[in-house]
Amino acid sequence: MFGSLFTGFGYWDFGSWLLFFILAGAMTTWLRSQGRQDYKKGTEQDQIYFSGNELPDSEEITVPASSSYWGFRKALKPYYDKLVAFHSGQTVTYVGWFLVTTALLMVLIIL
Amino acid sequence: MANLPFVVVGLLFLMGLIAIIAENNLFKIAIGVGVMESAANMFLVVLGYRLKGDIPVKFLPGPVDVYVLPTPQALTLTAIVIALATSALMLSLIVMLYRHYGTLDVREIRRLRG
Amino acid sequence: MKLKALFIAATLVLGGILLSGLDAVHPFGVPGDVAMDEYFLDHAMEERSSENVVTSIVFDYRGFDTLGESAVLFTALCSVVMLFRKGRK
Amino acid sequence: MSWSVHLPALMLAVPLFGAFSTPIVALGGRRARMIWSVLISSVLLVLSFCLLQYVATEGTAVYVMGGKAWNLTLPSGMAYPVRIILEVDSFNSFIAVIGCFASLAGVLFGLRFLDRFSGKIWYSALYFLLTAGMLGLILTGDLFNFFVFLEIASVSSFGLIAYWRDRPESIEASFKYMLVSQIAAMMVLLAIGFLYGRYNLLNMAAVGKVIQFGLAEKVALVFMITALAMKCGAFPMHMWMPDAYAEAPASVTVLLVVVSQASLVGLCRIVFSVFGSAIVGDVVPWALITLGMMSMFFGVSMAVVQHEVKRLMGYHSVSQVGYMLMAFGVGLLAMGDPRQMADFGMTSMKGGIFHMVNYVTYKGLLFLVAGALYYVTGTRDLDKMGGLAKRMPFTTFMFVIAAAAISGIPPFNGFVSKLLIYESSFAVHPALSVVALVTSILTLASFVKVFQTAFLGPEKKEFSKVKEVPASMVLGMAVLTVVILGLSLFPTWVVSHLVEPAATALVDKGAYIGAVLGGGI
Amino acid sequence: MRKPLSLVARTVCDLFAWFLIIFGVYVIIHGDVTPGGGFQGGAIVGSFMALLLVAHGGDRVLEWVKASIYWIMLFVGLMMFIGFGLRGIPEGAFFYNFLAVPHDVAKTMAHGLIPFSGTIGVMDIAVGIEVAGGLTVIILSMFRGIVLHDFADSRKETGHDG
Repeated sequence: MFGSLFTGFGYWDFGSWLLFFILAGAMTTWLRSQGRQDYKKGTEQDQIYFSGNELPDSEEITVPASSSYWGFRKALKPYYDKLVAFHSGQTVTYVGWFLVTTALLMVLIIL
Repeated sequence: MANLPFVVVGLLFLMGLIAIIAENNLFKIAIGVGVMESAANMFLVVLGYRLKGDIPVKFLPGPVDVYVLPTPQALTLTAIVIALATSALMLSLIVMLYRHYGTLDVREIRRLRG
Repeated sequence: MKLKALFIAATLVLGGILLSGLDAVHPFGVPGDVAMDEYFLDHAMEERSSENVVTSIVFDYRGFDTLGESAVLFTALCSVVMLFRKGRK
Repeated sequence: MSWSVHLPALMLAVPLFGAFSTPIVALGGRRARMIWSVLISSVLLVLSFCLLQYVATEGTAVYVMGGKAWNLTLPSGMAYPVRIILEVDSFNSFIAVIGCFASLAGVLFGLRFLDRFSGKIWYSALYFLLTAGMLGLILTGDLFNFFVFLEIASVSSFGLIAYWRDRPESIEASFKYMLVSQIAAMMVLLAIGFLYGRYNLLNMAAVGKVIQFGLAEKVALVFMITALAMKCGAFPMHMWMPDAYAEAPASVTVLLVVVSQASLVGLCRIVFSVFGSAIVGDVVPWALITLGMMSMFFGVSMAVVQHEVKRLMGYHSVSQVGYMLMAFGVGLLAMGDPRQMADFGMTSMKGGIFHMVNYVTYKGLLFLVAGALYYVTGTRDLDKMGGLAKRMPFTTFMFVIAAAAISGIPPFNGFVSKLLIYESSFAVHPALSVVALVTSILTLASFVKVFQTAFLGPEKKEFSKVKEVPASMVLGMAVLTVVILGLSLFPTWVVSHLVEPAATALVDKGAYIGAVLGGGI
Repeated sequence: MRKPLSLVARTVCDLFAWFLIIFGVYVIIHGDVTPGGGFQGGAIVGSFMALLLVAHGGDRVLEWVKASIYWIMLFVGLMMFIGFGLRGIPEGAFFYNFLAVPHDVAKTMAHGLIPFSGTIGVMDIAVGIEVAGGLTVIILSMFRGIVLHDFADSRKETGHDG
């Protein structure tokens, strides 16, 4: 039941993953326990550091979904402009790209 | 030109496709789909024809030895009812679209994008 | 607009290949192999006493297709009735 | 034994009967309809398990519709079958079991999910018709019957997508899907006509035995491939998919996912069992691989920037289908050569089939979670959500499992199937694995975004009264979670007992033909 | 569309609509002997309602018609159809024609009737009833939806996002 699953180049089995996970977890816990213990609850160490400014209301500091990965989108702007324009929502493109694919495959397979 | 019925089938199918792409009115698009369905049905019927064949009902044509093939006719019956059902649904959807968007122009029905 | 021209060109290419493919099926009126249909024509009468071979195919030999077809009709009916249902007041 | 030979027919008769009788039962009130729909789908699940067991012990099940006996495939004096034949091998029966699981989950979820809306009688009837269409697509062994079930599945999904008929977008999504899918259906019908005209046969196995690769067959093959690839959402034809998945009610979307996989099963049947070794040249496998790669990459890159939760998941469906198309393409590429087949082809097929199963489970669960989010918040916009983890612990737990599985985080089932696909596609060309890996990373990125914006973060004021979703909805999600955990904990057993026979059955064209005609190619 | 047609048209439609039903029933019950069958006959019967709707306008016909009859026809047909299919399972297989009489036996039966084709004839009638009912229901409900019912008084059911 927990035997190995060979993929041709390597293998996967749940048991060795679990073993590795426990080992890594133990090592992490040990490393963590070596750290300094001078964090105190209830003091000003608990406060969020916001570049010395007043903290805004908690709802305003969340990043909304349309702004996450802003940098990623900004960097790939030309690519995304094209891709969004491709999904224009025109019904004719739904049908048209389907037919274009069919025609292309048809030509390729007959040649 | 012996294969003229097949050519007609191909042309009808093509006409349906081009109507769907080129037309902007929803009802004309529905008609295009209908033309395609007719082309497919006609293809099945044409496949089953045998030269000088008679209808495959045993007592009607009298003594003959060549009948046309019955299977494509049975398939066509099924396909026709399916086409009828889908066109009823498509027309209903068009009615609902007109009620919501106030237009029959397919280019203006594009709220889902991006 | 440019896109539409591309689509129509693709459709024409598709249609051209479709026409040549249709030409390669078999010559009109001369089906190559007719074993299955000859079976229906020969046996529909003996096995099922049905004069009409097409009906015997529709309801017996391929009766399951006909069930599916009734199901499609029922589906369309359900969809149409659901679309035009009276909503909650 | 006596009744279990009729299982393939019962698998289709039960949901059809359930659909026809739902409006009658619904006269008995709301509770009667609920009990009836749960009953039908549970019976279906039990039947599918029996079928799996039957196929595993007795070999490929063949069922002749309307024959004098259920196994009389060849009437006297005929070399080829004349009746409709259902042919169930290890591949079909495995996918059918998963489909029935998803169907049960959707039924349970839908019991309370659609409380506030009318027209639930028609919803239930259409739901079972969609189930029947899905199972028919998976189980049938006849070309025209395949078309009929394709139409049942399509027409009922048009109806169900338009369930919220006062919302313009859902009517629009339904219409667009209908237009594309009608064209595809007519292409499938033309292709069936081509094959019928050439060989005067409609049975898949019989056509597979006599097929040659002439011009008419090429046209038929291309029509079938593109139409069915459109149905499962390959890249340039995928645009209906996010629309339809986003606009359908969540309990329906689970089933739409399975239906797209059912058309993929049909595609595999056509490509491997009907055409199979008759395909000359590398165009078809490379076309499948290219479609798969494009779907993976463009699908996921559109998904990263979405902010409507169901639309995001709809784009993910496109990218996940790409994995399977690529895996089957690699398998087809290796098929001519036994050494290549043993080297990486078989691994790829196994990966493809396993991924198909995994995809149904975790993507179904994700759509149900999205439905639960909508149920409690009344919106699908991620921008407006936040801090729901404390309020909905069960949903959060199941979302984390599903998201980890879809992004291929190690112990979960998604990782195993993706590993099989990476390692086998690497043997063809490293670029394939690179694209697959990048896709996997972007998938993880977008689900981290969903998790962070919907579940984490400070609680919003308008959601302070939010409670966990009702028990039946949690139960519906739990069904799929249990399947995911089972597939994750015992991947080795699943692969060696279920996936490997399925892959062998799929690539072995001779056995498929022999089950109907007796004797090999 | 709600306006009825002229008196002449209405009278002619009244007269011929009933012949449509007779003709449709003829086509249905002779389905296994002559060209035609359940679907064709059912469609002819279904066109009866379409003709009346065109001739008389919506209001009068919808007052007169009892839609439940057509619903009952639909479900009777469907249940008969799938019931005869399921009945075949004990005899051999799903959809087995367990009533059929082989032709050579049928010839010796001297009752002078047309040879009985088993479930073919019965299913023909079942499908005829189903299609007649179903098409009428589709026509009526589309007509109601398009012409009469304007949804203004019902609460919007938009699903997500209000």
